[in-house]
Amino acid sequence: MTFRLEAAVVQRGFDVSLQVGPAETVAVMGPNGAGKSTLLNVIAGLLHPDSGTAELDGRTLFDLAAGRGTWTAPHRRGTAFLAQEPLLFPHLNVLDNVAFGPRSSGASKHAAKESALRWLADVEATDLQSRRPAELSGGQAQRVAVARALAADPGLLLLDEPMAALDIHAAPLLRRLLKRVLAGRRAIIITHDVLDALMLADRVVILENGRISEEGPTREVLQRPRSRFAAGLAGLNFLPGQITEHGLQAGGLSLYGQHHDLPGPLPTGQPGVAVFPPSAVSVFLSEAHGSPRNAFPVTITDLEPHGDQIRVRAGESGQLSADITPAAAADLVLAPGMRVYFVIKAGAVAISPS
Amino acid sequence: MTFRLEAAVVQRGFDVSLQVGPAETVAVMGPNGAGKSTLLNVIAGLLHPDSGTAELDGRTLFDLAAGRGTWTAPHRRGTAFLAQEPLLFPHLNVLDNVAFGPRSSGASKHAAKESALRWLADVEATDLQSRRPAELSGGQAQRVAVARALAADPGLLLLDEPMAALDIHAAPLLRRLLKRVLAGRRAIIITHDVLDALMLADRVVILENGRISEEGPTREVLQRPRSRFAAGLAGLNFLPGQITEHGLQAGGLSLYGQHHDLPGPLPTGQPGVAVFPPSAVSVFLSEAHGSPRNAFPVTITDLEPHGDQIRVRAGESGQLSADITPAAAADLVLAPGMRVYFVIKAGAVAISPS
Amino acid sequence: GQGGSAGQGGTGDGGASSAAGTVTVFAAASLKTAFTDMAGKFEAANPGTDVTLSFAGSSDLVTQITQGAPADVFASADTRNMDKLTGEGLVGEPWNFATNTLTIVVPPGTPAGITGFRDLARSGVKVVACASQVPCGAATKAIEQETGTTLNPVSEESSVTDVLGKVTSGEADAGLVYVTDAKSAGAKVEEIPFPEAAKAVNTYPIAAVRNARNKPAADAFVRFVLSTEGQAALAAAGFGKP
Amino acid sequence: MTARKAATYTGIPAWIYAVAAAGALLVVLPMVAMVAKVNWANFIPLVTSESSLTALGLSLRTSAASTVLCIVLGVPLALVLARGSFPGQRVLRSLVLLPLVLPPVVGGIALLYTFGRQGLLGRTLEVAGLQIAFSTTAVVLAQTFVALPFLVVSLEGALRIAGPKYEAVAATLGASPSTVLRRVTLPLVLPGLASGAVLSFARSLGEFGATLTFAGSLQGVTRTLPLEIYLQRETDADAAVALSLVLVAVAVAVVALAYRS
Amino acid sequence: MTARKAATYTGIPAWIYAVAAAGALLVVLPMVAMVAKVNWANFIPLVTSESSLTALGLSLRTSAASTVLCIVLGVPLALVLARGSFPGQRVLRSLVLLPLVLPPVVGGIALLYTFGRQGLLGRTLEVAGLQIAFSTTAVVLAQTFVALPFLVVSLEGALRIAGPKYEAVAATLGASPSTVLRRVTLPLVLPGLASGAVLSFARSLGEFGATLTFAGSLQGVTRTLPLEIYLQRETDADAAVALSLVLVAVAVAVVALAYRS
Ligand SMILES: [Mg+2]
Ligand SMILES: [Mg+2]
Ligand SMILES: [Mg+2]
Repeated sequence: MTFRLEAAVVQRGFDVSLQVGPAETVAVMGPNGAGKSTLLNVIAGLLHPDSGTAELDGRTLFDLAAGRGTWTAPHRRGTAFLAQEPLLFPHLNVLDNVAFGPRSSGASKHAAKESALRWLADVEATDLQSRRPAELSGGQAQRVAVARALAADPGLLLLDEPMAALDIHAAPLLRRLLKRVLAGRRAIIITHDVLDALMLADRVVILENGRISEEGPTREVLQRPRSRFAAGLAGLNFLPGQITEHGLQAGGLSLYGQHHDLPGPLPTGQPGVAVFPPSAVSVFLSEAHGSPRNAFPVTITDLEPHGDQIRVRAGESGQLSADITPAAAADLVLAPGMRVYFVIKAGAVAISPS
Repeated sequence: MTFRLEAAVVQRGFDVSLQVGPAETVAVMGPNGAGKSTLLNVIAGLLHPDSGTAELDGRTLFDLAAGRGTWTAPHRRGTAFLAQEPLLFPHLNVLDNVAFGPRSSGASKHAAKESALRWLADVEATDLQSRRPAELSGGQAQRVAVARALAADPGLLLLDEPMAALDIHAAPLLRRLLKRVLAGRRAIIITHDVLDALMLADRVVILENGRISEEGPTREVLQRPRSRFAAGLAGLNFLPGQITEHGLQAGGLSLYGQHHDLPGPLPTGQPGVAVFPPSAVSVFLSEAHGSPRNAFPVTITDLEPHGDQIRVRAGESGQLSADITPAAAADLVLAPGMRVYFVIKAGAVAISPS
Repeated sequence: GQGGSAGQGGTGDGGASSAAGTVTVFAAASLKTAFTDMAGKFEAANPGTDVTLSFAGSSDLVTQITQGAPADVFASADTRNMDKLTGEGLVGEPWNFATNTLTIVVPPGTPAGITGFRDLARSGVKVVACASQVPCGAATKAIEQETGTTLNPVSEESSVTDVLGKVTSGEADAGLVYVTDAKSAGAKVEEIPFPEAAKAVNTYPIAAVRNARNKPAADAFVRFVLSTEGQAALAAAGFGKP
Repeated sequence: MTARKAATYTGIPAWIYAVAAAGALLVVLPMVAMVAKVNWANFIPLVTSESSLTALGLSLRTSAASTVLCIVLGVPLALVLARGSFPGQRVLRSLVLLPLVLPPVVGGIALLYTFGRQGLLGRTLEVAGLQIAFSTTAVVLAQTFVALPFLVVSLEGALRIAGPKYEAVAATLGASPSTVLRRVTLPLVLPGLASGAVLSFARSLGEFGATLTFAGSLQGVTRTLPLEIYLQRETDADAAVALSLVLVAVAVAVVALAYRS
Repeated sequence: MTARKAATYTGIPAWIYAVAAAGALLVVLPMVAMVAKVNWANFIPLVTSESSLTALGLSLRTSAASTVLCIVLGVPLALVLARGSFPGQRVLRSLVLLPLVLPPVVGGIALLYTFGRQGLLGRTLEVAGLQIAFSTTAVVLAQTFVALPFLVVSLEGALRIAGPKYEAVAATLGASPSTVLRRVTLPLVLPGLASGAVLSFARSLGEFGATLTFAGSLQGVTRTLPLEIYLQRETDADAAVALSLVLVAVAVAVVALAYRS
C-alpha cells in the first residue's frame, strides 16, 4: 500500500523517481522551473509523460514501458489537486462545490450533501455552506477548496503552493488547518516556505533541473544542508571547500568553525562545506580586531530588503550575505560597490563533510 | 518654484494636502487601499478629484474651487509616470520608446532620437536600443522605462512601486539607478520597502485611510515611530502606555526600557510609547530567570515565515512579535494557541513620549 | 390601360434617329437574353450609343424608379407594374411589345410522367409554381380557374427563376414557367406545352421614363424594341407577338 | 495605477466622438427612415393578417429549432476548436466561418446540391425515406447553416477566456469528461453560450436567401417572415414595411438581450 | 498548475468529437457538393467572360472602398464603445449590431428610405447635387451598412483586451489624445483591426440583398459578383455555380487570412 512513481518528460528534462508512504507527507521544494508543477501534473494525469510507471495502492496510474501503454484517466486516479488559486466552481455554492467529488463518484444527491456537510464542519466552514465562491475571502475560499479536495476521498492529495496566494492574515490559519488535515494522510505539497516544510511535511525532496538533488527528513535537510539550494532555503551562507584542523579552506578564505555534530574532529584535507546564518555576520567599515575570529574584506554587490532586515550581499556573485537592521545600513551609508569587512564568530560556523 | 497639492475624492474618502520642493523626493507609504495610487493618479490627471487645487512650478494643474474649474490635461502636466509594470509600448523598439516623450512634445525625429540615446546611455542601456520590449528581462524593461520617463523631462516624476514586480536580482540594480536619478530631481515614490524609503527619499509621508497620518525625514520616522503603522514599517513592536521611572506601563504590562535620546529621564505619568525589534524578543517555554529584565507570558496567535526567520505573533490581536530561526521554532514545537514567555532585554526597549 | 400596341409603334426602322450617348434600360429579369441581344444590335445600328441594362423583378424596378433610379427606359413583365409608374406620371406612354405564356417544365426524362396541365394536380407530383402575388402566379391561377383544376404546389415562389431553379436541380417534378424561361434553360429541362396556356397571356409593356437623362436615345430604344429587328430578337427568345 | 483607477482616463480625442456619431447615424438613420414610412393607420391590420401571422409563427418556430440545432452542433465544434489540438484545426475554423461571408443564395445552392433529391446525399436520404426539400426541415437546415458560425464564434471566445483550469480540477475530483462538460464547462460559459444562441436565433429569424433557394416558399410550411416580406413587396409596399418593422423590433430586442450583460 | 502545463489536459469527451464532425459536415458537405457540380470544361471561359470579370472587378473595388469606410467609421465607434462611458452606450451597441441580424433586403429598403430620392435625406442630398441610390456609391454604402458590425465587434474586443494602461502612460509622457490614438492605441490593436477589416471585406464581397434593393443591378456600376451570380442563374446555372466557387475561394482565402494568427 504505497505510492510509487517513475516518470520522464523528455522535452522538459524531467526525470523523477519518488515513493510516498501511506500516511506520509512529502514537501517538494526547488527553484522556479525545476519541474515541481510538472511532477504534480504527471501524477494527477493532467500531463502525459514520455515514459515511466506509477501505481497508487496497487492500482496502476500509468505504465508506459515499451510495448505496454496503460493510462488511467485523471478522474479515475483518486489524486485530488489543490492549487494556488482555490478554483471553486463559481456557479456552484460552497456546499455543492464540496459535494462535487462525491457526486462525481456516483453518490446520491443526499449522500453527497451529507458528506460535504461533514467535511465543511471539519474545516470549520459550515456557516459558509450557502455562499457563492465570489462572496468568500481568499482564505475562506481556500479552506473550502481543502474540504472539496478531501471530500473526493483521494488516495493521494496533491497541493501546489496552497498558501502562495493568501495574504499575511489568511496563510497562518490555513497552515494550521493543513497541519491537522495532512497528519494522517498521504500528500505531496509544493512549497517555497521553509516553515511549511517544517510544519506540514515528514520529508522534503529538493527538485533541481527536473531531478531530485537532495532528500531526507525535513529538519535534517534544513539544519545540515549539503547543497547550495537547501542552504539557501534554510537562509544560510554556504561555502564549499576543504576541511582544515580549525575549520574550512574555501578558495583563498580560511574560516574558523566548529566541526558539526560528530564524535571527534573531522578528517582534514577532505571536501566539506561551511554553513552559517546571515544574522551571524556583522558588517564593519574597517578591520577592527575583536573577539570574533573570522573577518575578511568583501565588496558589496547588492542591498535588498529581507523581512524587516537589510540583506547585504557580497562576494563575487553575491554568495555571501549578512543581515543587518535598516538603521544600521543607513548609518553606515552602505552602497553596492563599497569595500567592507564581514565579521563572523567562529562559533556560528558549522563545518560538515560534503 | 514648488509643487503644491490639495485634493479630495469624496467617494474614496481621500483628502490630502502635500508640497514637494524642487529637488526633493518624497516616499509615500501606507497600507493597501490607503489612497497612495489615488494620490499619483490625481497628480497625473488620470483621475478627476472632486475638489482642490494643484500647481507645479507656477503652472496650475487643476483648480476646482467653487466657481472656477481649471483642468490641465494629463499630457500637458509634465508629470511622468513610472508604474510597477514597465508598460513599454510593445510595438516600438527601445529607442523609439524612449524617444516617445520628446516626439510627443514636438521634437523633430532626429532631435528626439538624440535625446533618447543620451538617456539610454544615462541608464546604461545603450546596447538595448534596437530591441523590442518582449526581448527584455523585467529589470532591463524597467530600466528603459526609467529612461523613457526621464526623457519626457517631467517637472515631477511619479513612481508607483517601481520595483515591486522585479525579481530579487533585478531590484537592487534598479534601486541603485533610481538613487542616482532621483538625487537632483523632484519625485514622489510609492513603496512598501523601508529600504527604498531610506535610500531614495528625503522625506516619508504615511498615508492611512486617505489622509496623511505621519510625515517627516525618513530616518527619523523609522527610528522613532509615533504611529503603529510606522512602527510596523520599521518592523518594530509598538506598545502605547504611560511613562514610568524605569520604562512604560502598557495596560497590565510593566516594561523596563531606556528613555530615548533625551537629556535626562522622561517625565513619568505622561503618555508614551515603547518600541523594540522582534529580533530582540526571545521565546521560552517556561519562566526562566536570567539577565533580561522583561519576561511575560503570552499566547501564540500565529506563526509565519518572515524572511528566513519565523515570526511568532502573540498577544490579543497579534500585536507582539518575536523573530526566531525555523530550527528553533521546530525545536520548541511552537504552534498557535500555545502559552509561552516573551523575554526582552531592557536595553532593547526604547521609550519615547507620544 | 395600355396606350398602344406593337402595330402603332412598329415603324420597321430602329435606327433612324439622332440618338447618341448612354441609355439605361431597366428590364424585367425574364427579358435578359432578348434584351442583351437587342442592346448589341441597337448599339450597332446607332453608333455612339451605349446601352446599360439593369435586370430585376418588375416590382423591384418600379420601386427603384420611384426612388429616383437613373432609368431611361422601363420594360415590365406585366401591365400592373407599368400602371404604377404611369399612375405616378413617372413614365411616358407605354407600348406593349411582347407576350409570354406559361408552359410546363420537367426534369429531362419526365420521371413523373407529366403530359398535360391536369397531370400536375395528381397527388404525389411535386409542382412548383409562382405565388399569386406575382404575374406568373396570377396567370397560373387564371388557368386553374379556367380548367377547374386545383394545384397543390409544394412551393409558391416569388419569381419564375426560383421555379425554374427547383426544376433544373431535379427537386421538383414539374414547374410552371414562361415559355421563354423554358427556352433559355435549354437541355436542362423538358418543355411540355399545354393548350390551356393560351387562356392567360402575359403582356409586356415598355415606356420611356419621363425624366430620362437621354430622352432621344430612350425613345429610339423603345422604337427599336417595337421594330421588326427587335421583334425578331424577342421571337428568338421565345416571346409571342403582343 | 491599478486598472480600476486608470479607467477614469479614457483618452479619446474629441473628434473621435464626432466620427463615431456619423458611423452610428449610418445605422440609425435607415431605421428612423423606415419607421417614418410606416402607414400607422393600417399597421395593425397589416401585421395581423393571416399570412403575416402564419409567417411570423413559422419564423419563430423554425428559428427556435435551428437555434437548438446550432447549440447541439455548435457547442461540440466550439469545444473542439477552443480546447482540442489536432491537424487541420485552423482550416476547420476557416470553414466553419464560411457561411458568415458567403452570399446566402450561394449557400442555398450549395445546400440544394447536398440535400436535394439529386444532391450528394439525396439518394441516401431518399432511400432512408427522408425528403428534405420543400419541407420545414429544409428551412431549419438553411437557418442552421447561416447561423452556426455566430454560435461557434461567441462560444469559442468564451471558452478561451474561461480557460481549462476548472475542468482540470474537476477531473482530479473524479468527474468524467462528460460530467465535467455538463457540470463545469457549460455552466461556466453559460453567458457566452446564451449570447451566441441569441445571435443565432436572430440570424435565423432574418435568413432569406438560402431559405428561398433551398426550401422554397409555401405559406405555413416554408414561407418565413422575410420571405413573406419579399412577396408582400410585389403587391403592397406598406405591408412589407410594416412587417419589416416587426422583424426589426424582434431583432433589436434579441440583440439587446444578447448584450445585456 | 500553470496554464501552459494544464493545457495538455483537454477533457473533451470522445462523443463530442463525433458531434463536432457532424457539425463540420453540415458546412463542409455543401462546399464539396458545389465543387462536384462545377462543369470544369467550361469553368475558365465562364469565369473569365467579360460580364464576370467586370462584376468581379466591381466587387473587389467596392469591397475595398467599403472596408476603408468601415475602418473610418468603425474605429471611432469601437473606441467609444470600448473606452467611453456615456448614457445609451448599451443601446448604441445594440443598434450597431443590428445589420448583423437584419435581413439584407430589409436593410436595403431602409437605406432606400434614407438616401433615395423620396427618402429622409433624399431632398437634402438632391439639393446638394448628390444622387446616391443606384450609383456605385450606393453599393459601397450598402456593403458598409452590413459589414460595419464585423469591424466594430472585432475591434471592440481587441480594445477591451488591450486595456487603457498604455494610453494612460502615453498621456503622462506628453502625448495628446490624437497622438495616443495614432502612435499607441491603433498599433496595439492592429491584429484585431486587421482581422476585423478582413471580415468586413469578406462580408462586403458577399453582400447581395441590400445592394440589389438599394443600388440596383447595372453592369459595371452596381452589379457586383453576387448580383451577377443571381442574374446568371436566370439563364445558366453552371455559370452561377462557377462564379459562386470564385466567391467561395476568395471568401475562404480572406477568412483564413483573418484567423491566420
Ligand atoms: Mg501526512
Ligand atoms: Mg509551481
Ligand atoms: Mg530627489
